[in-house]
Amino acid sequence: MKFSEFEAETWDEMKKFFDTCLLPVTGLTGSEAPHEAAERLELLRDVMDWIESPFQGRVVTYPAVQYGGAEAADQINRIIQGVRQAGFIYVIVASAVEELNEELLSGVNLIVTPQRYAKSAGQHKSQNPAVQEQILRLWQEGK
Amino acid sequence: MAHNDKSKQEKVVFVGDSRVRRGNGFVTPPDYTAYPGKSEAFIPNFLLKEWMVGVVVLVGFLVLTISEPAPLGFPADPSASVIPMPDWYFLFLYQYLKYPYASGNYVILGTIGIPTVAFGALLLAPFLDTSKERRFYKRPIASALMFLSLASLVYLTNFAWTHYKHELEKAGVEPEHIQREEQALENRLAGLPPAGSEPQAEIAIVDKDDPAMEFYTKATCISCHGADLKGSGGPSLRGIGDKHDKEAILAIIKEGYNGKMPEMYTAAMNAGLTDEDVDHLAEWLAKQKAEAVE
Amino acid sequence: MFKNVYDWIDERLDITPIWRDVADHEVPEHVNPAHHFSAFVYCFGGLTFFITVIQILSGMFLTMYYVPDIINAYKSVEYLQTQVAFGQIVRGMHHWGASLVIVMMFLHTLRVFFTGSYKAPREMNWVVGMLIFFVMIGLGLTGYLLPWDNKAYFATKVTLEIANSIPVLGPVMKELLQGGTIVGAETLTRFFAIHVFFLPAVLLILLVGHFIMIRRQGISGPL
Amino acid sequence: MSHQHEEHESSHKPPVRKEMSRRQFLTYTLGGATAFMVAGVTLPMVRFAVDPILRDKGEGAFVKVAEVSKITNEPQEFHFELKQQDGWYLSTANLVAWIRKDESGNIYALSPICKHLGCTVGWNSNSNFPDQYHCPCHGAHYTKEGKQLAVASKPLDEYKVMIKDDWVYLGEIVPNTIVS
Repeated sequence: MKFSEFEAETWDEMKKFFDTCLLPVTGLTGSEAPHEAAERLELLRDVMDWIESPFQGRVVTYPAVQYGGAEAADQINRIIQGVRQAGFIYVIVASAVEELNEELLSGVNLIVTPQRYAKSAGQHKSQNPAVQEQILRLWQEGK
Repeated sequence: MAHNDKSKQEKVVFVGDSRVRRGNGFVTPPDYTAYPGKSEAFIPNFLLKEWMVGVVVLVGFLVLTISEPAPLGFPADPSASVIPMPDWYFLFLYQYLKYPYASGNYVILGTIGIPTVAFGALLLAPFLDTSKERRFYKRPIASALMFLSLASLVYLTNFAWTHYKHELEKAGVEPEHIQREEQALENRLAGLPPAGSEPQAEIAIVDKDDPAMEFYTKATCISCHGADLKGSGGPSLRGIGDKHDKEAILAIIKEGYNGKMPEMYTAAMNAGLTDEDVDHLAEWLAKQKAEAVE
Repeated sequence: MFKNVYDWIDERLDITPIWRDVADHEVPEHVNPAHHFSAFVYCFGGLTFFITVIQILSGMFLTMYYVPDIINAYKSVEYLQTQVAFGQIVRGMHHWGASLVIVMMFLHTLRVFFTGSYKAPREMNWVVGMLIFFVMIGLGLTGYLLPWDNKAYFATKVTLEIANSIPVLGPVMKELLQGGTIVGAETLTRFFAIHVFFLPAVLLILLVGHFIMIRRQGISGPL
Repeated sequence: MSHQHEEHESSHKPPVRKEMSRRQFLTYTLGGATAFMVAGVTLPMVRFAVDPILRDKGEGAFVKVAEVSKITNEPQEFHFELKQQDGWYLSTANLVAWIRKDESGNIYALSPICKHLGCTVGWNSNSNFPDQYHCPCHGAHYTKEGKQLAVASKPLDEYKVMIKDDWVYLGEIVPNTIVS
């Protein structure tokens, strides 16, 4: 579910079900032409679709970090700490920046990027078995 | 319903309203008795004649609605360049306002002055032309004024319409509703569903992650045909395989297309693509067919 | 069968005088085309009314499919004209009816003018007639915008510009008709309301007045 | 009563062809003209108004998904695109259905949207719940017919099924009717 779909009152009881936060990182530098920026966002939207549509009842998508690639890693880490304080147990980063990997992003549970999981994309747009499997394993270990 | 005996039924008496003067039955307008002539009962005799005229007019009217469909242009778009034309019965006013003494610094005269006088006189005609005489040829002023305004109406409307037609030719533009009808005809001949039913189903890109996609971006085709080949500025390339085959696409890349698209071969070359890449790109584009994706 | 039903009602409500008074009047010779064909000009009033009835009916049926907002107006008109059976006929009736009713009304006005039938005692009927003329022109003007295609949009823009050029009242009238500062969403819904509710209401009242006067005073005598 | 009596009596006399009076003729023609004018105007409008009920429904609401021969007792996942044409609005929904043939042979299709919070359930996706639908998010699971066993409060929704010349057509999503 998107962050905008929750009201204050409903969030308290829904909190215990939604323990995973999806943080998109677009990694724009600002030097892109308008259509290139659009293309990057579209790329990221497909990646987020792999996570959002099958796990709609447990994942909350937070507003994306639009600008800043690898050099913004520590800023993204601070955001991830913030998200954990908000009560989320797992944080998944969907990033269109290949350089952002596990060393740079310390606090994140799973990083999903187009290149890493492009090969296993299911023949239907919103399906990526490898990503789903990763997330399931993440939830099973965490339990 | 039981046939109850009529006589026992209580007679219904229509209670008049005391304040309303009891009329003397039918209103016999004085005029008829004053002119005995050969008058005729309205129902059914005259009404039948009147409705014969009604039937003829209705048939003509229905034939008109069947033969000439109501025009419909393209959706309103404030940035469209369209020669504005009001409905035909406003043309005379529209044309009149173009004259020097009805616009510019005489605009008060044009918008309030003369129209108010003209329409005001028409509205108050019975109070201006108060003589008893009714035959128009015996009322020179009123009739002359009316003939004058009729003549000017016809002249102004005709002038506005011919001017509009002239402007259309000069601008080389066809009125939109005719364009839309031609397009609808073409669609019907090409067997596409009529506009307004389902908008063209989206044709998906055939094998999206083919390396040709990079050539497509590098050779800057993306800047006009859009990231998802749906076209931004340039036309959509979805289903282009149905329209042109590989050689035709190669030719288009090399020489451009009907004056709108410049040749892109040199752009591809200095973007670092080899001739083989461009060939592969053309082949990939030729595969973009509507029903190929299953 | 109808006779008995009619008698049954007539016994209870005495409706005979009502329609007798309306319909059972002698038709004098000078308006009867059967006697001299030049009297056909007296038909224009009746035809105008006949087409007005067609306009009201076709207009009512069109509102079953038409949507007066700027996103859907055009699509609804295109949908009803291409997808719905007889849609093109009904919209055609309304479109051509609009032009035809103005032609017929104009001919009717000319007939009354040139036969001097507006002379006393029928001055009021002429004034009511002219008011009907202006209401019809208003209906044409507001109705023209409703399909919200380019021709309609720009024609209305021009007309409102003309209204705007009236010195004092102009800008106020334009703003009022536009329902805002531009020709846009508010204009369309406002024109729709004027075209479908306000002007027809005024028209019907004027028509009733027009018919009552014609019944009361009868047709003007021969020239 | 007197009315029948007269009729009975007049039938003896040879029937005299009654001439139609001028007035009758005028009234009949007037009736005819009125009928034509009323019909000419209102018939197209009435047809225009009743079009929704006469429009050929076709199976716009249904979409061909799979051959009947391919359906087994074991539920299988099928992806399909349902196009809904609503007036001038066209909405295309990419949907998923688990279709299965039960013991008595009739075919039904379940929607994989978990009734708890909307995650996508999978068939046999969890070892400790064999032959059941299992939801990855909060562990809700359902029987083959979609009956909810834990966490969820309602059974899985169902698709309307139509079998036509051995193809399975799926329509709109409706609450579960198999389990109740």
